[in-house]
Amino acid sequence: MKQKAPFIDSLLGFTAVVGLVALYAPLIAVVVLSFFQITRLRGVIGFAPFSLEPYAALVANHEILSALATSLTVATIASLASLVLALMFAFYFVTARRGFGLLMQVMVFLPFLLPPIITGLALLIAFREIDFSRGLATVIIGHVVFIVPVVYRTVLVRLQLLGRSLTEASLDLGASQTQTLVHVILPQMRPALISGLLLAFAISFDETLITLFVAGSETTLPIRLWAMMRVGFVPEINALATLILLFTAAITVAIGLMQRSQGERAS
Amino acid sequence: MSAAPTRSDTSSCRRARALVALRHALNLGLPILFVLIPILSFVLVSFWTLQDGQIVRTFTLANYRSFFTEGSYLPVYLSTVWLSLQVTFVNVTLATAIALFIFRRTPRVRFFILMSFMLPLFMSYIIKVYAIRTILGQRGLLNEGLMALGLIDQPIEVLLFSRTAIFVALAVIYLPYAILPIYLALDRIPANYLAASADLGASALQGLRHIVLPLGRPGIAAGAVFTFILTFGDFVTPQMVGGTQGFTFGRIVFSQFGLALNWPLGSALAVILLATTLLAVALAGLTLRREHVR
Amino acid sequence: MAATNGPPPFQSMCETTRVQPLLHLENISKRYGSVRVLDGIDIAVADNEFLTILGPSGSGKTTILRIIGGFESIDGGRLMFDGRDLAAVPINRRPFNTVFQDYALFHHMSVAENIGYGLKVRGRPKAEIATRVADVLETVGLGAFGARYPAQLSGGQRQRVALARAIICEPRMILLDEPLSALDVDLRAQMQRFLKSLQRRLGIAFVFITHDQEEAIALSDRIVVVNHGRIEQEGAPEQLYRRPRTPFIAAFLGENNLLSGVLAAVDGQLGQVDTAAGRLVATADGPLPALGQAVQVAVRPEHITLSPASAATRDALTAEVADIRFLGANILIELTHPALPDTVLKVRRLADGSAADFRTGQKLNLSWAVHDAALLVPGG
Amino acid sequence: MAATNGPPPFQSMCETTRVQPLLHLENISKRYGSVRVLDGIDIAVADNEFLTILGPSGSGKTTILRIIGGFESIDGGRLMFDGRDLAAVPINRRPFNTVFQDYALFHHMSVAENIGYGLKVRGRPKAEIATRVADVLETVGLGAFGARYPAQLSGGQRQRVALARAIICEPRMILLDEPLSALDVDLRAQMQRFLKSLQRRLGIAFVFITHDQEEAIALSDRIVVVNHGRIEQEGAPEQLYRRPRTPFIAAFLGENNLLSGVLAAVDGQLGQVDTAAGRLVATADGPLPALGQAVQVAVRPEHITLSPASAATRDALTAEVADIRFLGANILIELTHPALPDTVLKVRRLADGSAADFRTGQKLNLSWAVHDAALLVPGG
Amino acid sequence: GPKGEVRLLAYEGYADPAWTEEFEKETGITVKVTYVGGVDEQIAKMKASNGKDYDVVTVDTASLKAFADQKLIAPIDKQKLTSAKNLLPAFRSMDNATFDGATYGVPWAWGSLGLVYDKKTFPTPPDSWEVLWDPAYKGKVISLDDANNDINFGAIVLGIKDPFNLTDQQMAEVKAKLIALKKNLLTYFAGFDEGTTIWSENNVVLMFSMGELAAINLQKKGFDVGYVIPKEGAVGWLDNLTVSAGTSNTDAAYAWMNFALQKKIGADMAKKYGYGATTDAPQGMDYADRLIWAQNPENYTRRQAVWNEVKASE
Ligand SMILES: Nc1ncnc2c1ncn2[C@@H]1O[C@H](COP(=O)(O)OP(=O)(O)OP(=O)(O)O)[C@@H](O)[C@H]1O
Ligand SMILES: Nc1ncnc2c1ncn2[C@@H]1O[C@H](COP(=O)(O)OP(=O)(O)OP(=O)(O)O)[C@@H](O)[C@H]1O
Ligand SMILES: NCCCCNCCCN
Ligand SMILES: [Mg+2]
Ligand SMILES: [Mg+2]
Repeated sequence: MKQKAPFIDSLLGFTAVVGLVALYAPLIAVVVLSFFQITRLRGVIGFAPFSLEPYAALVANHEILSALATSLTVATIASLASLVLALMFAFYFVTARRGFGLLMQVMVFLPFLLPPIITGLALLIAFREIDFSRGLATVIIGHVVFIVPVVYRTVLVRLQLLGRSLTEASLDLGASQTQTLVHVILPQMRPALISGLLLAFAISFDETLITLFVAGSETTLPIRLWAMMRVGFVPEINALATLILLFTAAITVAIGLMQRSQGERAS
Repeated sequence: MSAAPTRSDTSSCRRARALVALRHALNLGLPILFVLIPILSFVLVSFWTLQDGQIVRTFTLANYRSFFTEGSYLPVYLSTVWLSLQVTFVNVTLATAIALFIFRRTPRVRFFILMSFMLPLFMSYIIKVYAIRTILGQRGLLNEGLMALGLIDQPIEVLLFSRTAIFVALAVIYLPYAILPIYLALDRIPANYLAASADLGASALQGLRHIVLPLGRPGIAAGAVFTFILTFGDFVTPQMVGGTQGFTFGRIVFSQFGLALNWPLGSALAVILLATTLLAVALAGLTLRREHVR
Repeated sequence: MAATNGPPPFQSMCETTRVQPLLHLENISKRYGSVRVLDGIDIAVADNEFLTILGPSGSGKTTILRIIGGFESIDGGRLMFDGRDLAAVPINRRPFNTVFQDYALFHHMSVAENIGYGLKVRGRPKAEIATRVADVLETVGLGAFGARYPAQLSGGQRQRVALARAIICEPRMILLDEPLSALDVDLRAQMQRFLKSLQRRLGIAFVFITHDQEEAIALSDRIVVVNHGRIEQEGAPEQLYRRPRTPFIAAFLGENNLLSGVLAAVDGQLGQVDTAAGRLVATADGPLPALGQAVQVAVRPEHITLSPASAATRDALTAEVADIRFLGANILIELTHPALPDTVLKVRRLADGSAADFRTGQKLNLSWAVHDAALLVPGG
Repeated sequence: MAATNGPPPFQSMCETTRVQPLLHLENISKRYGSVRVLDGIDIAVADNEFLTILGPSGSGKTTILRIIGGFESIDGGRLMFDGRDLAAVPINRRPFNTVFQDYALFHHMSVAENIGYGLKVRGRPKAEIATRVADVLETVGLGAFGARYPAQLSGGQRQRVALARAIICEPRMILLDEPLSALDVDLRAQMQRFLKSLQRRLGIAFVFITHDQEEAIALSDRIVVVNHGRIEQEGAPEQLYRRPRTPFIAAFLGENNLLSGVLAAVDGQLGQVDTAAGRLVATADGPLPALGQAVQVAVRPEHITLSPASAATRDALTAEVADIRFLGANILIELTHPALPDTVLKVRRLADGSAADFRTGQKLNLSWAVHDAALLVPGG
Repeated sequence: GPKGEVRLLAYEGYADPAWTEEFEKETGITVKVTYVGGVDEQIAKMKASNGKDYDVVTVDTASLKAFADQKLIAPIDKQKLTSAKNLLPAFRSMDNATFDGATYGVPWAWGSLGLVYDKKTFPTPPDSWEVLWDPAYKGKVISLDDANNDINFGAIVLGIKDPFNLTDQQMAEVKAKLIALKKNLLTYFAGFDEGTTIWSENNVVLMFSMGELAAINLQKKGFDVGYVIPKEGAVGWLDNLTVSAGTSNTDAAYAWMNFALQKKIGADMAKKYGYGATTDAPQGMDYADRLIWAQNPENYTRRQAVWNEVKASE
C-alpha cells in the first residue's frame, strides 16, 4: 500500500536526484579522468584521447601497489579482529551483569563518538608513554579501536533480536555451549556478521586520520595519497580508485542478491 | 543445594571461576587498555604545560585558560561549531528526504537504491576531496562545462575557496552517514501504520508528519550526531576547499602536535573537542528520552 | 438474535439487502501476477448489519477487506458505497474505518492520541478531540487509560483501543480483519461479547473477517463463506449450519458426519443414497442430481439419536462405541462401523449425565430425522 | 480415555503416582527480585502420563516448565528425575526435550537438519541420523518435507517439526509450552488429536502447558491448575470439571452459573444456601464451612433442566429468557432473574431441535439435581 | 654489505623508486619509505617514538636544532660517511648542521621559496613581493601554508635583517603584514601538487610558492609561468640527511646516505624533481647568493600561535 502523493514524491525524487548527482559527481570525475586525462594547454581545458595508460602505470607502480597491499592486509586483519571482539563484547553485554555490560559498552562506543583525530592522538600519546613502537600492530590496533563500535552495534542488534529461545532449544537438544555457538548462533547471525565485516573493511581501508598518527614506518594507501598531495597525484590514482569502486560495487550487488534470495527463503 | 561437593567438583568449580574471571578481564580489560587509558592519558597531558620546549608535569589549568583568553581559539571553536551545525542541519534535512524517497519505493528495489547512496563511501576520502576541487574550481569542470554550454559567461567564483565550498564538500562527503541511520529507522516502521493512518483519514503528508517522522526520530538523531561529529573533527576538507576560510578547530588542535610541539595545549584543545562531541551525543540522547519502544 | 429473529431459512438475505445496500461489492476480481485470488465476488452489506466473511486461510478474506479499505486495487468489478462508486475515492476519504489484525496502534502515541488521530488529521479543535476521545474511551471501557502507551496495555485492551480509534469518526461501517485471533481463549470470548454489544449500540455496519467458524456463528447476522477466492455460500449462521449446500460448508462449519454413496432413488426433495453401510434417506436443499451420481449424506453429531442395538428402525446404522471423549459441557461418542473402515462416526451429547450409560465396545443403533440428513453433491 | 478409564472421581491421582514418579517437583519456589512467582509447587509426573499444567496468563506455568528444562534456577525445593536430583545436571544433559511455544526452529537449517540436530551434536554417524530422521518424519506425517526450510511450512507443519525434533532422541518425557496457541482453530483441533495419539504411540510422558481449559480437558490424563504461583487443584479432567473445590476452578474450567449466598443449614454433605433468589441446596466436596458463612453455589449450564413456569418443584428458580444464542452444536439460553440483577443465568442445550420451543420473554423454571450443585467457599 | 632494512622518513622526491630499487639490488637492504607533507607532521611522527620508527630522516636546516634538542636525531659519524667527498665545496663544511661540536646532518637537496607569476599578466617579472598585496590581484594570489616559513617570508618582505630571531615588535608587524596578505588571497595551499593544481584549476596569477618545482610542473602542464626571486630576497631551504636517534640499523642508514650522495643520484633528482642537488652545480639556479638560508627560529611554539592567529583572523 502506498498512499498517492504526487507532490511529495516529486519533491523527494528531486532531492534524491540532486543527492545522487552530488554524491556521484566526484566519483564520475575520477572514473572519467582515469580514461581521459585532463590537459590544459596554456590554461585552456581539454581532454586527452581515451587511454588505458594510467592502468598500465598502476600495474608498474610498486609504491602504490605495496601501499595497497598494506592497506588490504591491515583492513583484513583489523576487520576480522573487530568481528571477533565485537562478538565477544556483544555476548558479554547480553549475559554479564547489566552494570558491567554498560561499562564495557560505553568504553567500546567511545572511539566512534569521538572525532578520529582524538582517537589517533590518544593512542599516539599512550603508545609513546608505554614505549610501544609503532608499526603494523599499532595501525591495526588503531583501526580496531575505531571499527569495533560499528561492528559491535550491528552484531548486538542481531543478537538481541535472536533472543534466548534458539540458544535454549539447542542446549535442550543436547548441544554444548560451543556446539550451540557454531551450529546455531553464528549461522543465525550471518547477515549481521557479513555486513559488519564489510563495513569494518571499508572503514579500515579508507581510514586516514587515525592512521596518520599511529602509523610508524608503515604506509597504507590513504597515507600514501595524503603524502602525494605534496608533490603530485599521479594519474594511476584515478585508475586505482576506479578499480576499487567497481570492485565494491560488484560486491554490493552480489550481497544484495544473496541477501534477497536468503530473505525469500528465511522469512 | 546438593550434597557435599566432591573433589572433581571443586576443581571444575575453580576452572569455571577462572573462566569467569578471564571473561571479565577480556571484556573490561581490553577497552580499558585501548580506549580508556589512552583517552585518560591525554586528558592528563592536557593539565601539564610546555616550558622552553619541555613538558612540565605539574597540574595546571593554564591550557584551558588559554583557550578562553588567548587569541584565536575561542572564535575558531565557535565558528567551527556553527559550521558543523549548519552542515548537520542541511545534511539531515536532505538525508531525511532521501531516506523517505527510498522508503516510498517498493521493497525489492529499496536495497539497491540505498546501496547506490552508500557506494560513494567506498571511494577514498582524499581522492574525493581532490575531485570536488577539480569540479568546483574557477576553471573547474563545472564552470568550464557551464560556460561551454553557454549557461554562464563568467566562471562562478564562490564555488571554491569559500565557506560555501566547505559546506558543499562536507555535505557531499558525509551525506551517506546521515542517510543510513535514518533509512534504517524508517525501515523499522510497521507497514500497517501508514495503512492505519490513511484509513483514519490522514493524507500522505499528514502520515509523514505524524507517523513517519516521529518514528524516524531515533535515526534522525543518530544521523545528526554522526554528521556533527565527523564534520566537527574533520580538519582536512575545510583546509583543502575552504581557502582562507578553511581554518577550523581541528586544524588548530592538529597544529599543536607538529613543530609547535605543544602537546599539553593540543591535548587541552582536544579535550574541549571531545567534550563538545560528547555533549552532542548527550543532547541527541535527551531528545529521544520520550521514545516509547514497542 | 439471528437465530430466532433472523429471516427464515431457505431465503437468502441477499434478496433483502439488495434493495438498498450500504456497501456493494459487484463482481470483484483480483489477481496477483498470474494468480487469481478473487473471482467474481459479490457482497452486499446492509446498514447496521454484522456481516462476517468466513473462510480458510488463504481464501482471500484479507484481500477483500483491503479492497474495500482502498489498500488494494481491483482488476474487475465495482465497489459501491451508498450508491457511489468508490473507485476514485482515496483511502483517507473513504467513509469507514478499519481495525487491523495486529491493531497497528501507533506506539509513539498515547492511547488518547491514537484514538484522537482521526479527528486531529481532520483538523478538529483540541477541546473537541479531548471530549470525544474521553467519550469513546468510556464506550470501550478504558476510561482511565488515555495517558498510557500501547506497550503498557494487555492484548484485550489494545484491541479496544484499535476499536475506539476506528469508531471515533462515527463511520457508518467498520472493517475488522480477524481482530480477535491474537487474543487468548478467555479474552476472545469476552471481546466477542463486547464487539457484538458495541455493534448493536452504535447501530453501524460491521464487516468482520475470521476463519473461526464458532466465532462467526456466535457474532454474525449473516456469514459469507469464501473459499479459493469465490463465495461458497452465504446466509444467516443457523441457515448455513443447518442447510449447507456443499460438503465444504458442511465440514467447515461445525462438525459433521459425512457418508459417501450413490444416489439410488428420488422422491420429491428426498433422495435415497446407497452407502457402504446401507441405504440412507437424505433431504436435498435445491435441485437433486441425476440418479447414479456420487453424493454425500451429512448428519450433525448432535442430531444423531443412540439406542440399544436390538431395536431395528428405518435409516438406522449399528456401530460400536470406540471412544467416549469428555469435552466439558459436551461428550463426544466416537463409533466405528465395520463397513466404514476410514470413518469415525461422531455423536454429541450434553454432558448432563444422560450419556452416562454408554460404554466403549457397546453396540448402538444410530438414527436421525430425515430432515436432519443433508444430501450434498461433492464439488457442487 | 481418562473420562471412562481413569481413576474414579474424588481420588487424587497423586496417590497413584507418588509411588514411583518419573519427575517430581518438590516444594519448588521461585522469585524474580522481590516478586514470588512460584510458591511451594509440588507436582509428580508418572511414566507415560499426559499431564497438563493449566492456569491463567501470568500464573507461572512457563516458569515451571523452564525450571524443569533447566533454563531457570530455583530458590527453594528440589527437582527429582527418576530418583536423581537434577540440580547439577546442565540443560544439555537433561534426559528430556522441550517443544517451545514459538517452536524455536532453526530457520537456517532444513526440516531434516532441524530434526537431526540432537543426534548430530551427539556425534551420531550421518547414515544413522538420516534413517532416524526419515522415521520420525513419517511418525509426524511429514515424510516428504525433509528438504524444506521452516519458512516454507504452514503453522501446523512447523509444530510437527518441533515435535519431531523433541522426540528423535527418544526422551522419556517431553515438555510442551502452549504448543498450540499460535495455531488457528481448525489446525488446533487437528494437532490436539495428533498430539494425543502421538503420546499414546510413543508411550512417554508429556508435560503440557496451556491456558485453554477446553484443550486441557480434551487432552490430559491429569490437570494441575496453577493460579498466582500456587497449585489451586489437581486431578483428572472430569473430576476437576465436575468437582471444583474453589470458585476459581468452577469458573475457569468451562462455563458455570455461580450464585452467592449464605450457608443456612447443613445436612451431611448437603448445605442449604440462602441466595437472593431463594434457598438452594448444594453438595459440598470436603468439609462444610460454618453456618452463616458466605458461600457460592455453582451449577453447570448443561445440568440445568428447563420446564414451563407453572410446575413448582423444590430448588426451582423461575427466570425469563433474555436471549437464545445459537452456537452451532449447542444452544445457550440466557435467562434473567428479577432478584439477581447482575447475573445472567446460562442454560446449555444440544442444538438438536429439542430447544426449539423456547422463546425470548418466556418464563421458565430452572432445576437441577442436588449433586450437580456444588457448594464452594470463596477464596477457599 | 650490511643486510636488513632501512626506513626513510622523507619528502616526496627524496626516494625515487629507481634509486631504491638500485640500492636494494646493490646492497641487499630493503628500503621502506614513509612520506610526510611537512615539518609538523615529521616532528610529530619522530616525537611519537623518539625516532624508533625510522633510520634516515631528511630534516631542513631550520628545524635541525629542534630535532637535535629533542634528541630525535644522532650526530653524524663522518668516518662512515664515505660519500661526503662528493659534496660541492660550499656544502662540505656542514656548519649549519653543527651544534656544540656535533654535526647532525649532511646537506642533500636545496631550493628556494620564490615567486611564481603568470607571464601573460606580467610580461616583465614582478621585482617585488609587494605585488602579492596589490588589490588589483585580489583573489588571484595563493600562498604556502607553513607557520615557520610564512613568518620568515613576512619578515623578509618587511626587510627585517634577521628573520629568524624576531622581537615581539617585529613579530607583530609580520603578523599584521601576513593578515593583510590573507585578504588578497584566494587560498593557502600545503604542498607542491596542491599549489600547482589550484593554479591550473583557478584564475591564479601569483603564488608564494614552495619552490622551483611549482613552476616546472606548471610549465609541464602548459602554463606560461615564470619563477623569480624578488628583490627582497627569498627563503632558501636546505634539507639534510640525518640519522634517527632511534635507529636500529646504523650501518644500513649510512649505506643509504652514501648511496644517495652519489653524483648521478643528485643529477637524477635535479632532473626529475627540480631540487638543487648538493653534489653537483645546479643548472639555472643562479640565485643561491640572493637566498636567505633558513635557520632555526627563535621559538616554534610562538610562531605556530602567531600563524594560527593569522589564519583565524577575519
Ligand atoms: N502481495 C501478494 N502477492 C501474491 N499473492 C498474494 C499477496 N497477498 C496475498 N496473496 C495470496 O492471495 C491469497 C489470498 O490471501 P489473503 O491474505 O486474502 O487470504 P486470507 O483469507 O486473509 O488468509 P488468512 O486467513 O491466512 O489471513 C493467498 O493465496 C495469498 O497467498
Ligand atoms: N524474567 C522475569 N523477571 C520478572 N518477572 C518475571 C520474569 N519472567 C516471568 N515473570 C513473571 O512471573 C510470573 C509468571 O510468569 P510465567 O511466564 O511463568 O507465566 P505463564 O503462566 O507462563 O503466563 P502466560 O500464560 O502468559 O505465558 C508473571 O507474573 C511474570 O510477569
Ligand atoms: N569508506 C569508509 C569511510 C571512511 C570515512 N572516512 C572518514 C574520515 C573522517 N574524517
Ligand atoms: Mg487474512
Ligand atoms: Mg507462558
